Amino acid sequence: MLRFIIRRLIITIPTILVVITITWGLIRLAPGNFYTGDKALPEAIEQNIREKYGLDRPWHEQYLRTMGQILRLDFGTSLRYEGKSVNEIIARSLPVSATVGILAYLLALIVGITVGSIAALKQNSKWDYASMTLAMLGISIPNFVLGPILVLFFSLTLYWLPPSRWDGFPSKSVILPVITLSAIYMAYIARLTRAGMLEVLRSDYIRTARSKGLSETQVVIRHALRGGLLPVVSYTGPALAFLLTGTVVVESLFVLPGLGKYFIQASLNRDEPLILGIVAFISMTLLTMNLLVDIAYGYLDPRIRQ
Amino acid sequence: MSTGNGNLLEVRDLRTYFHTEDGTVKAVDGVTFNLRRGETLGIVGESGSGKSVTNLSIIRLIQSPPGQIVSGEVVFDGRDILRLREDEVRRIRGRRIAMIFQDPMTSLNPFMKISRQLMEMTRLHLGYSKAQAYAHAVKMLEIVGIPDARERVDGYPHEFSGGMRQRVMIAMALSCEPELLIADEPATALDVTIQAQILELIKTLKQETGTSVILITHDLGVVAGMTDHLIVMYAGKIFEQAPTRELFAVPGNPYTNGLLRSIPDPTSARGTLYQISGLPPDVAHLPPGCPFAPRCDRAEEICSKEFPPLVEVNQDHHSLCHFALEVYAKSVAENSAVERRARQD
Amino acid sequence: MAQIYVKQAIAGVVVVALLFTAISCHMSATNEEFFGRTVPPERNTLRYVNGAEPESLDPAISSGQHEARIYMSLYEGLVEYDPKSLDAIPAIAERWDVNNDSSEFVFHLRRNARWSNGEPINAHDFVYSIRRSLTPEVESRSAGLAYPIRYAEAFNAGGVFVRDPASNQFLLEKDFAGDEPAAAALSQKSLGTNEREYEPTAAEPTPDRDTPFHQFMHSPDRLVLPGAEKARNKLLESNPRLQAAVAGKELVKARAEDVGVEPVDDYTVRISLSESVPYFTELVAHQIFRLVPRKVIEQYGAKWTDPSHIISSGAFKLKSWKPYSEVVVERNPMYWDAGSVRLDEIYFYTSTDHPATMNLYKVGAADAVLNHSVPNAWLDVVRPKKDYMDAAEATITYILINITQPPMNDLRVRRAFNISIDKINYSKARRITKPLFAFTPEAIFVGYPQPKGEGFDPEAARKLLGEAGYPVTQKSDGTYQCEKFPADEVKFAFPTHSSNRALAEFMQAQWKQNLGITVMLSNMESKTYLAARSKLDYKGFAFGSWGADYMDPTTFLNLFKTRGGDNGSGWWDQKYVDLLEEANHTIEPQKRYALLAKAEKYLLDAQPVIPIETPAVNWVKKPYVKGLYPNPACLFAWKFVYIERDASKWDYGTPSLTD
Amino acid sequence: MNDERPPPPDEPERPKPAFAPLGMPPAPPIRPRAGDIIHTGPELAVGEADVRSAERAEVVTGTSLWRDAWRRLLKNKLAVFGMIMVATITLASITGPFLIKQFTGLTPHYIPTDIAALKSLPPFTATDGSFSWLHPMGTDNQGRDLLARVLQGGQISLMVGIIATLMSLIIGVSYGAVSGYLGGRLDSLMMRLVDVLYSLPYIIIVIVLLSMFRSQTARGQLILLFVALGSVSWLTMARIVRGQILSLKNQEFVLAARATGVSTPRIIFWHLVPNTIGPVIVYATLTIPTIMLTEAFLSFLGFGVQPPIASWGSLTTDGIQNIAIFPWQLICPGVTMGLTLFSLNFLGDGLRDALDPQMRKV
Repeated sequence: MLRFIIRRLIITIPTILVVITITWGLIRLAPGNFYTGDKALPEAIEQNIREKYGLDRPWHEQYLRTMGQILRLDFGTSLRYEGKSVNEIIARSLPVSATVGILAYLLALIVGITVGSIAALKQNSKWDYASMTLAMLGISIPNFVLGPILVLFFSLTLYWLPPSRWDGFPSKSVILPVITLSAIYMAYIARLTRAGMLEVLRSDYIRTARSKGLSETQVVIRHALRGGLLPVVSYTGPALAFLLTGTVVVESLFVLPGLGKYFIQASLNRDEPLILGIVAFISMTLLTMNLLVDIAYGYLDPRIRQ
Repeated sequence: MSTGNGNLLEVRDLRTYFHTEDGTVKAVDGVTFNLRRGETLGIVGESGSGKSVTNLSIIRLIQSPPGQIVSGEVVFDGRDILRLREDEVRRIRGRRIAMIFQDPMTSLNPFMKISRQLMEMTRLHLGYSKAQAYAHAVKMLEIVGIPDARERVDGYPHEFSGGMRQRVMIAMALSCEPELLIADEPATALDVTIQAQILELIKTLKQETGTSVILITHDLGVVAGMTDHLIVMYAGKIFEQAPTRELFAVPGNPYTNGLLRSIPDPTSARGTLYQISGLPPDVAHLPPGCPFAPRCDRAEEICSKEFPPLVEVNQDHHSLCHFALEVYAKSVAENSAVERRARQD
Repeated sequence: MAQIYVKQAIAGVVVVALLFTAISCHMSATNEEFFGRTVPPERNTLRYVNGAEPESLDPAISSGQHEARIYMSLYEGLVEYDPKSLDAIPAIAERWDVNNDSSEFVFHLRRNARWSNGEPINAHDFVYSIRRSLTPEVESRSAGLAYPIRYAEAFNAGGVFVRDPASNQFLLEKDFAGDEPAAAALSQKSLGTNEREYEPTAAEPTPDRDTPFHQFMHSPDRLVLPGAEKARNKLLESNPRLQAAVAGKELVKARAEDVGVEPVDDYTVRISLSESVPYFTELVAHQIFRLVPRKVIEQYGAKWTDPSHIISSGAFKLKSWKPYSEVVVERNPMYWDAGSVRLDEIYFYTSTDHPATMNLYKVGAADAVLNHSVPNAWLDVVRPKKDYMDAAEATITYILINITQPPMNDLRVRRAFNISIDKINYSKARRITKPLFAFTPEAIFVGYPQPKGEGFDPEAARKLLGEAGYPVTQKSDGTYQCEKFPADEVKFAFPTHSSNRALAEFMQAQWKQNLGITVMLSNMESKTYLAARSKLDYKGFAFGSWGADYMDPTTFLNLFKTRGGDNGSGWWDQKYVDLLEEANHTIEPQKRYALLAKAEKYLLDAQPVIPIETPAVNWVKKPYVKGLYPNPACLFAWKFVYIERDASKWDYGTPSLTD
Repeated sequence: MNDERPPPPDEPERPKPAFAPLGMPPAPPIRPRAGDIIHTGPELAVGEADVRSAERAEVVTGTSLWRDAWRRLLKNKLAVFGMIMVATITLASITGPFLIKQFTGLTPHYIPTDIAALKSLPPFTATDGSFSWLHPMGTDNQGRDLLARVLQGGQISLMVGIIATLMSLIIGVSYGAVSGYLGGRLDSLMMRLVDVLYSLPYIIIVIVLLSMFRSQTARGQLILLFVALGSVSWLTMARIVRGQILSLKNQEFVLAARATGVSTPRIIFWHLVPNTIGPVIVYATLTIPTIMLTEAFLSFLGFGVQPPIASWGSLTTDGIQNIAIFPWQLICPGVTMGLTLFSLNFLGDGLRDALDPQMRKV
């Protein structure tokens, strides 16, 4: 296990560097610059800016300097947001994304596992069909269609919930984003749980458990759930990393000051340190999550624990 | 609670059907047999003949839907299991009727330590404390011949070999000293040498505990030395039923005949092996006549038109065939010829 | 089995469809007086949707309107914008004197003005603030607006003076100027001539108090050379006379102390300009002239705007700033006019998404929203409501033409493309804009004799194209075609935005219909677009839009005063520049306007642009919000704003700008 | 008894972290069944054995595998429902704009010349507010017929989905087949590369790419999209194909081909690849909706197709802008897109069950 973790970590670092290099290259190749505003700058001012940020240096010098900084986990200062360090911006916007993301995933886990398990236990019942149709709808309807429909209904028509903005957690403003973000995960988890549980429920060892005289509840909780939820666990890594970082749609729909929002803005603004910082952060989160999930998976499944 | 006639289990006209999209599969269709206390009953048949379903029906482990026990009685120690409440059946499962399954690789929960799986039985049925159950688990592993039981009891199933796992299964099944042990092809998935060890173990334990056993197999060779009675199943029906010795000696059914002839005989000079021609039938769409008719050497016109009767060819010996008596007579004749020859030698 | 599943699926679809129909019916059935809920907030707070995320809270840095609004709450300047007309009204300067050709201004400060930490505000604070805005390291985006101040450009751009070490004299601009030296402004003429500079007033009989710095200001312009060696050498190489003069001389960097801002005494600030700028008081209300606290800036550097450090000079002080969410300001009790401030807090919400903004407004979670929040398509629904605000805007929308490349280097072709657009019909479709035939917005500059370009005349357009060598023929089905026209050489570039796209598509359809020419549209990401446009890296047409920086036609006409920057067309004409210069040296306002109009007409005749429309201010505010007026630039002095709880005093309709 | 050494622990097929092409949450893993671990339950003990035995005769005859899959597919009512819906929507998207033009003269880009009609009309409503059949889905902000636009958007969305899927198919199949067949060092190198690529946050890179290199023409943007979407969604395909090839490459027909001197590329692409077609079709069918969804997501962020080209994603995004007062602008394209994806997913599920019983239903 330890060797496995170390091997994974060894792969992780070059991967992040590759991502950053690709991103850095894209920024350099792209036309336009971060200081290009609505009104053109006098040449002298532009020259000042270029000198200040070292944009007049040869490209390899710039690259090495940037990489050196990133390796020291110092992502520098945003070009667009005067005086704000990238670390500061991430530290400030991450909690919003993380709150929405984690709440959404928890909700998805609770609802998804419950619904999926019930569907599996009552396979081919009306319950099963109804919940699986809903799950398929959840997968097929993009969240940026679902979100506005919820807004239309619950805020613009009924005036119950705010249609956008972030008032912190807990507040009413959390409800719609979380549901919107959670829907598709709910659907996936319900389907995964159902499939996993069905497979396990059909397996020989469940038959063994039944033949021991265990009640159906004991069979499910003691014997079936662990194996049945393994697919959900392996799904958690990529899903959670995506949730933490890529709540872009929801942040944009509900005007939340999250990381995804900053990222899109930074890309449009050509805010190089911010783009690179967020990219590096997201890559690390993604890879860490996957590693954690693999470790958890190993913990849950003794067969691959060595 | 004995019924007085010495029968631990009486199965009467058991019918278990599966409703699939292809139609109704009559997996078990009118099975009747008795099992005396202390006796070993063998059930033989090709895969899909309904032998496993029969036994799962006995302890009501048929998943419904799609399966359904349509009719019949399973009188266990005087009570009809099919008419008990679910929780009453659960008190019988594991405690009084235990099962061993075909594939030891998959029948143990891969996520649970062996100890927990063993302890579950005694804690549930006998109300053992954790310590008691643990000690009992170790003891059971020792009984079934697991070396270093004390250490290995805390292992996971994947750390055991196939044969060892089957031993664990047996230990688990016998934990509560059940009155009936149903062994569903306990050795099929194992290497030949290990097969023999497992069967030997079951035999020994049976003798020690006096448990009744139902041994399911598709391999006639396996059951020869172990069982008192044999049932041959085909397409969900009992084709022949007889004391083991008699069935081997004088089969009263062409199907049994075929099965017996397909046992490889190392002493035989001929190298070729006998095979029953054709394939097992599609149980969902059975023809009106004898289900074996298309593959039967002895089939005549009537066989594909009328369902054959169950004929009692001898005491305790029944055969499902239009020509049961003729086949039986022929077997008797052949058998006596063989015996004569043996005597002459 | 699966049958049930299918039924379930169909049932689901039907239910969803019915639900939507129900909502649609509900929506179209509502017909309220106002757009959405009108429940005043419990406290005296204003929740204002302010647009984009402020780039910085440092008024010297950012140039956006949304930032200006926040600065107006936090930082006070010498003067403030009038909430209705945007004219300059007294702020920390209680009055001011202007010399006779508007090239020197003396501001007299009130003595009770204080910072939010209680320290008094004096003239040195202003001098510091203005010098700081011009410091190159600050990178002010709008430093250009202060360039009329003497040596501001030299200092900001890092220019150098040339000093003769022998005589200790500086080389002068006039000795090296072109053939036609422009008339010097009064502020440059040496003192003591007979010309009277100021009209004495009762309050200030002698505004023109003399100081050594004043003497320096009133000396002729020094020669300024680029600070960067490369650029300087290039310039010198092109001008041998200059090169000879500079050789062996000492180069002296322009300093902050050289900029024409002077603390005459603790409560008097004098600003000397290098030319006549009649609208300078309006310009001084701009954010880069507003007061910033020297103490915290020097202590904390770039972090001085953190809520824990900042000291402000305005009616409000910073409470919190949650990026991409909100800036909250609260009442500043130290403000000199704190008694008349009626709001306790203002929430400036960040939102660039207009529909989201409107949704927020509809449910009552915002009290007022920024300009252009009402999407065009919603106007039919929102405009009849009584909380809709509507007024002409000091902005123009136009199409730039790259006149450096054929076929657009031909004036006839440019004219043809201009007059083949039915601007009146376009404005009708846009519902609230006014068609534009000039390069200054309609109905903004009172008394300005705005010239008019040519109107819609497709017949003449076709004739013009024919004269240019691209005959337009009519096909049998009545449509036109212009086979010879090199349509590949012409595209219409515009930055991504739905309203720009609508404009581009309309123009495309007009040219196709009236000239038979299909102009391909090229939709560009806005940064790429701006970069391409300023480098003339586009073919044919490019979208343009300009908002007034101050209330004078020159804010528009100056776009073509230089070749680079926001010119974007490649058109530059010395005669046009001379006309503008002449106008700026004209003191009499009507005469000046006439000269500007002449310049504008000259520009329109050259046709480097196709004017399209004057947009309208359009936004909504709840009827209980008082003191917000639909002024042409949507800048509000927040101290005049309050929440009215008495429904009978609410605004039912747009409050008048002239009352 | 001591001869019973524990066998090597079972290597259950580790579910790989699912690959999320772009923007969309990653689809759950599709993993091949580990043959010896899970058995069908008691209720199938009989049925399955019988079905197998019944099939055995047919399988021998080869092509009947397809006939058989088709038969199984037709039995799956939901898959049939999906198939009919997909066919209907595809047909409508292709012929619809043409038919509408024939009957009403409206095109997806037709902006009315009448100023009064330059507004968003609700479904079945004429300019004066009365009932009308002219615009069954209403009109958009500029008075363009929404039905025509939705159908034309369907063309684009389906095209993006199909072309990008084809791209991922070509790359993925070639890569997987070559890697699987050649094996050895090259294989582990190629698969290590796939592993590294898997862990890249694609969505991020694609956003950076598309935000900075927005094409100036709509067609250029479309091509950029194909490339971006296709080139990031081939990884799973490569893995699936490699797995298939690994299990096939030692079979007799390959040995026979090798023995007769058939060249390696020919063995890979003529003998092996055709045999992987089942799982490939299944995965491709499920990739189409994922890519369509991703395109819609990119359109939502403003990085998708550019006007005048419209896709369901861009129409929906336009609709979101007006949800408060013109809800039909979101609901019509949104529901059409949802229905299509819904049907495609069902069809994909059905195909998987029919063609590749080895892959479990997720």
